[in-house]
Amino acid sequence: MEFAVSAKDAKFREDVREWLSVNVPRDPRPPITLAGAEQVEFMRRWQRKLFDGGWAGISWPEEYGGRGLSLVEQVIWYEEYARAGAPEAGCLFCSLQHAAPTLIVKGSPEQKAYYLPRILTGEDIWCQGFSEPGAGSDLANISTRGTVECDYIIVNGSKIWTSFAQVSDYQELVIRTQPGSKRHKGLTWIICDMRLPGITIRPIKSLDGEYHNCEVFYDNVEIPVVNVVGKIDDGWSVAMATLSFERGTAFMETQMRLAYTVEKLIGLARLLKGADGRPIIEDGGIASQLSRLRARSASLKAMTYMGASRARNSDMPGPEGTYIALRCGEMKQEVYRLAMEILGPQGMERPVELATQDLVQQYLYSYAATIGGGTSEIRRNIIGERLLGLPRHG
Amino acid sequence: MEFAVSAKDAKFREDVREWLSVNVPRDPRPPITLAGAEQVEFMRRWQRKLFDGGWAGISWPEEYGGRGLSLVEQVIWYEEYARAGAPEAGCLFCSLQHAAPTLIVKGSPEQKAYYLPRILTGEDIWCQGFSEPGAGSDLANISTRGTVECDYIIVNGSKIWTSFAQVSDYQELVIRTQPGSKRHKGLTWIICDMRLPGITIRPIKSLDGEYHNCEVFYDNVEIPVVNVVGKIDDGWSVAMATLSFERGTAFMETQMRLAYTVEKLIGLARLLKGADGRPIIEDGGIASQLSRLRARSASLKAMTYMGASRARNSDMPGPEGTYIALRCGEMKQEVYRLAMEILGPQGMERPVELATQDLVQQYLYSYAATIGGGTSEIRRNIIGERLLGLPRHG
Amino acid sequence: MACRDTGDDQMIDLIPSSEQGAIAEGVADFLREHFPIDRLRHSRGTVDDNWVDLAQLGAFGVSVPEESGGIGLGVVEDVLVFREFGRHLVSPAAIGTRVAAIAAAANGQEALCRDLLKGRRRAGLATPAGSGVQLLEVGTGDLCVAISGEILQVFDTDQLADREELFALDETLTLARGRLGKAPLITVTDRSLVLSVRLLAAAMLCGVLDVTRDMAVDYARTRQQFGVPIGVFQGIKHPCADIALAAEEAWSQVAYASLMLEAELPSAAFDVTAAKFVAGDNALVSARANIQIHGGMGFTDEVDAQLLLKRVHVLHQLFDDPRLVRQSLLELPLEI
Amino acid sequence: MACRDTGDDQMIDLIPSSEQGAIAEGVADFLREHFPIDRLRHSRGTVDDNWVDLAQLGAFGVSVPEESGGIGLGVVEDVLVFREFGRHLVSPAAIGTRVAAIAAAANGQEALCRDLLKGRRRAGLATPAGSGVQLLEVGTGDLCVAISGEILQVFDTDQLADREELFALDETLTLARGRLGKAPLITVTDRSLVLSVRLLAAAMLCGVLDVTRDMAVDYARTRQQFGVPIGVFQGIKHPCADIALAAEEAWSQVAYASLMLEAELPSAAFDVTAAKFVAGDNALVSARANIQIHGGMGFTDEVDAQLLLKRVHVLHQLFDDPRLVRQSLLELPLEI
Repeated sequence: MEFAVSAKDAKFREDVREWLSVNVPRDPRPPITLAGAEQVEFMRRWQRKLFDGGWAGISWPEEYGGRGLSLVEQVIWYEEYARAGAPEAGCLFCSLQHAAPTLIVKGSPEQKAYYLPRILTGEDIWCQGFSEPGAGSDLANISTRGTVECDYIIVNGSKIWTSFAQVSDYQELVIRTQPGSKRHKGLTWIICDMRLPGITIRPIKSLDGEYHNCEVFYDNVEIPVVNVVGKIDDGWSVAMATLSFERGTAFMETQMRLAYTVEKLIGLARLLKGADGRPIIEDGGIASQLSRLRARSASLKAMTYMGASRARNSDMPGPEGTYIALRCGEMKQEVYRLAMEILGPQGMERPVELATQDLVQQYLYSYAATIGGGTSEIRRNIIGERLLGLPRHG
Repeated sequence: MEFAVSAKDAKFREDVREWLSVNVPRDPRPPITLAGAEQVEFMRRWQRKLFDGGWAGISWPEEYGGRGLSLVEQVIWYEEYARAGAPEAGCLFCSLQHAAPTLIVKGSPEQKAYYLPRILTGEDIWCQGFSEPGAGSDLANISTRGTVECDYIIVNGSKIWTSFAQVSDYQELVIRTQPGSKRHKGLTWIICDMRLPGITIRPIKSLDGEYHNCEVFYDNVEIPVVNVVGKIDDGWSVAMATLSFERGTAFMETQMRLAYTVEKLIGLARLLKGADGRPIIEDGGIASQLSRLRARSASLKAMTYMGASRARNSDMPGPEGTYIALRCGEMKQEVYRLAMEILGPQGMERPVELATQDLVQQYLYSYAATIGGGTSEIRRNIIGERLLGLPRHG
Repeated sequence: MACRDTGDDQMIDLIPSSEQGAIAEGVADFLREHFPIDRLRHSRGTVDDNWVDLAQLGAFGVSVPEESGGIGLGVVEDVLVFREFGRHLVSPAAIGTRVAAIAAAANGQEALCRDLLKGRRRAGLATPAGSGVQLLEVGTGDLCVAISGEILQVFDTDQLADREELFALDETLTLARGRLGKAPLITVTDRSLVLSVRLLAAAMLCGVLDVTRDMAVDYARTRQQFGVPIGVFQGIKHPCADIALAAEEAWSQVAYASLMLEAELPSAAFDVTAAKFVAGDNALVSARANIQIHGGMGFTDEVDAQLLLKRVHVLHQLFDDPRLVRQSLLELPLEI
Repeated sequence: MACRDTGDDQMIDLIPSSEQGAIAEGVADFLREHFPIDRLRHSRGTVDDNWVDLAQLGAFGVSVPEESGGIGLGVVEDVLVFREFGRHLVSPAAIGTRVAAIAAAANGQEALCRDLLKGRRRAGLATPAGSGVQLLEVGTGDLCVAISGEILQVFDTDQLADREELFALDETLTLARGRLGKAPLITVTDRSLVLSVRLLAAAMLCGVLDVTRDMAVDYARTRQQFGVPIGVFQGIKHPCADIALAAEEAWSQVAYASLMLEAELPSAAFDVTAAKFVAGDNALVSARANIQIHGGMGFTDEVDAQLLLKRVHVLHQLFDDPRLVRQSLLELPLEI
């Protein structure tokens, strides 16, 4: 256990704060609509600005154009990022937080050379292609199949809950390439160009009015074999690399934003008055929940440090990342539920039909936090079975 | 839906209140110790006083010496009973709330004539004999066996979690009389005299320092066949009658006591000051929990009325009683957890080593409320499977 | 009558009599046919087409005196009907219309009363928010009901000022901000009437809870995962049980409170407040659990779980911030 | 040292170094042999037999300067040792003894310091309660530590008045009421020292949490019902997962706060307070869940689940009412 104080620390925070204060877009990030063009344009512009400012890929190794920041610096970055009200990753989340880390670990030199720079500049948008109807978030039940024919893999089947498919250039697609294989064997992880013939995309409207998810259908889609990441039939280990990464520091932005939202809610509760004319913060029921969430934000950050400290001593982040994913999802809901209590009657209103900066919209979106990327129930199963060694359901 | 106001109503409450104010023992009910003699003596004396005052068996039909009070009158009785701080049923609970109702519905005329009066006057103490090691609260797994030989049933096996066995005269014993029978078939419900040779009782110390439960071992215990209630091999239906009853109005005393405890806690929170010098009630976190529990006490009472209203239109209370059992158990814990929060540092102290009137002791005892008589998990399974028709675990 | 003085016998019966059951069932039949919940899937603050037919059925006049065109029963029967409204997500304007009709009758405005009962006019609701009010389901030409303490007021459209249209959390309802004028059409001081408004919101919440339970259980029974229905798993089964318990508890308290209110017992204020609190809290927790039980589907607008959630928020906030309702629970007198 | 200024590199590492691990492991080995939890099964406020041996191991002097007979490390290493104490339900007098030794050394009372470090004297704890204090583990001849704001005071037995023996919720500890005198043996004003006392209570809570998790998981894996281990059921599996998460979260925050405290950062007060709150809350919720997981056995005193619950209550209340700790969390400055 060690805390190495750096003289650069305060200076770094100052630099970040200054750059963000000048560059963060004044307009909020547009919602993700049926077509999604506004958000894409907005996020591409912002990512380009980050890139030009030297703030793209802060956690990536420098050899791939990243900044290679230390964990402490990353925390500072996300703290300042949240404080500045900078845009959430949105349609760039998958490319930056899933696809790039996977390619860095498992991609071929050619794949890295082609895709990584395009991700870094925001040119390409990626989506995930793991979940299937009926399989839930359990990769072992994947049935979308790929047949190798010469230099192509012919894909047939469908995926569901694919976020941002309607605006994506590429997809991290996991398919079953060994016919009749069971569970985790015989899967292949492949880069799928979303403009290929045979792909149909059906965006699904979410309860918050945005179109976060899509169904994607594959009808004899021909993907070149060179697009396979890792080896054919070895997709499970590639996917695991992504998921492990996802469960680690990928939650950092969400965490810092939550911590900052709690501070904002404290401010809001001091400012707003209830129908009884008293500031909401004087309602001890509200105040005690704010206290609790303030402490829980701190400990969530500490859990991230703990996970990263463990990772430093091993090649891949352990499954303890599931702790962070579970807590993060449930806390997000707690925070926005409390926001609704503070807002009271104002929570019945939305200023415009869709606005990502609106607390009510964020409240509604928070319902995804315990469902998407593995429900809380699945996460508790993983902790119980893989970490604690409890028996699986027969 | 109907509320028939009675002119007798207020008068009845007045009578009850007056009688209780004169007759309720000033001393608290003694704890149940290893030998248990103090509580037995105390409760026998109190039950005798109730009997002499005409307040024994208030819900029993008059033909068995009861008062046959209406549901509203029972509620008034238990409200006043709780307010007066009258003793909880303790070692008389089983005889009054389980054994007597079962005998009234399923007993032979001889059994009724012999046992009911002795229960009413507090002369006899009864305990239950349903649970077994390994079988939990699932009657279907009972393996204690009874072999019919002439006029006797020879019993071998053991029971666990038997409350007050160390002081009981009789036991409601359920045994498997059809060798090799499965689940609910081939069980027999029999009255077991606890002084019979071959019975060994091991009291178990509970976490609150009392000896609430015992293990009971049967080594060739010879019980006369005339003690069978209902028919041989038909014990399941007899036991169900008891359990249904248990889940209905039998929780009324607990409920009213909880409602009264909430009012007491409100008073305590107004009176006590924290280390910051402010009355505890000014802590809005505490106040909001008290509000919540005040409303929940009311709705628990309403649920009892609902259950009783349904029962009026059918022969036996429905399994909806499980709702009341579940809510009652969990609410009891919430109430005493809140008591501990209000007490703060004072909750670390106990005035004497064991005192049933002590909030700390009651807090510790409340851990039994979600375990004994079926855990909350089992109760949720029953609701899910029997009431909602969800599939059983395969 | 649901409340009578028998002189020598006393009872509380929370099961509807056959007459009461028939009234509720009549409304339920009509709603099943004309108000299926999925009519709201892509609706945006539009008035239900069949409002007039529902009115003509007598559904808003259950407790309006017969001489004013109502059925002349009490709040107990109203509660049964409004639970059915809740089950079909009928507009909360049903509450405003019912109470405005009663107020109009009490005030001698018989023509207005009949217009409301016949569905020719509708009354929306005003809830205090910030320095003004939120106007829920107050469309052009609609009346608007506001309550404050024991006073209930009915405003006509031209008595509202500074109106500004809003987007509603529940987008199937219309919402605006505005200010109430100084000269309401009707002012009534009637503690019981004010309490009945809260109780009917609670009754509608009970209806939503019933649908929530049925939807959750149905999904748990049919949706397969890992080769079995998900209802096998306690992680799904137990939340279903909790929702069922929440529904039983809320309805028991609402039914009980309706009897206390009808009998005008001193504890009625507490019982009605507790009913609103318990029904709102239980409905909210259950609506959330239902979304979680539905997994990914629950997050879409393709199943009705989200409609239930949003409606619960609105009914829970109706007239009073639940935060302040909770506080008042500690102060109200309670006989035990 | 756990905290250094590297000038150009910065990091936070929450995993013990091999040196730190060795210190904790040395204590743990001793405790496993001499302080099995079941020694407390039927104990009634008796001092541990092996207190002197534990002291001679150096366990109370980890952060006492070497020149005063300690090991000369910091609160980071203390936290690791006190987590081990928690795992074995070592008396909270360990906290008093450690802090009294530090205060004695700072005050130049070297003889007293050595007596404490060698186990010849012990220091119990005073928590404000009503108009006086609760004396926890303050036996005959023991010292007593009290804190107020940034002031820490050590009292000798004869400086305590109005002593009255009590029965403790945790009957394995001694408890009395009393009043503190006006003339303490030692008075130190030291914000960090006061914070360290709270942090060590939190570290002990983490130790109890670890045992709670292991006990729950072990029972879930081995206890059979309906023909399978109960850990198959999500009604058991999920609470086990929650306990494991609670333990991970609490320890992460305690470890992090220890680094902030050692570095004397401005946010240390918040981080330590949050650590105490999170560890106490998580330990309490988990101790309760563990009893429920154990079913009927959990309610008996034949398994150790009840010992964990009672000890958690005591550590959670130590020095501060958690209710007020929670309130203070809203006021403390926090850099984000």
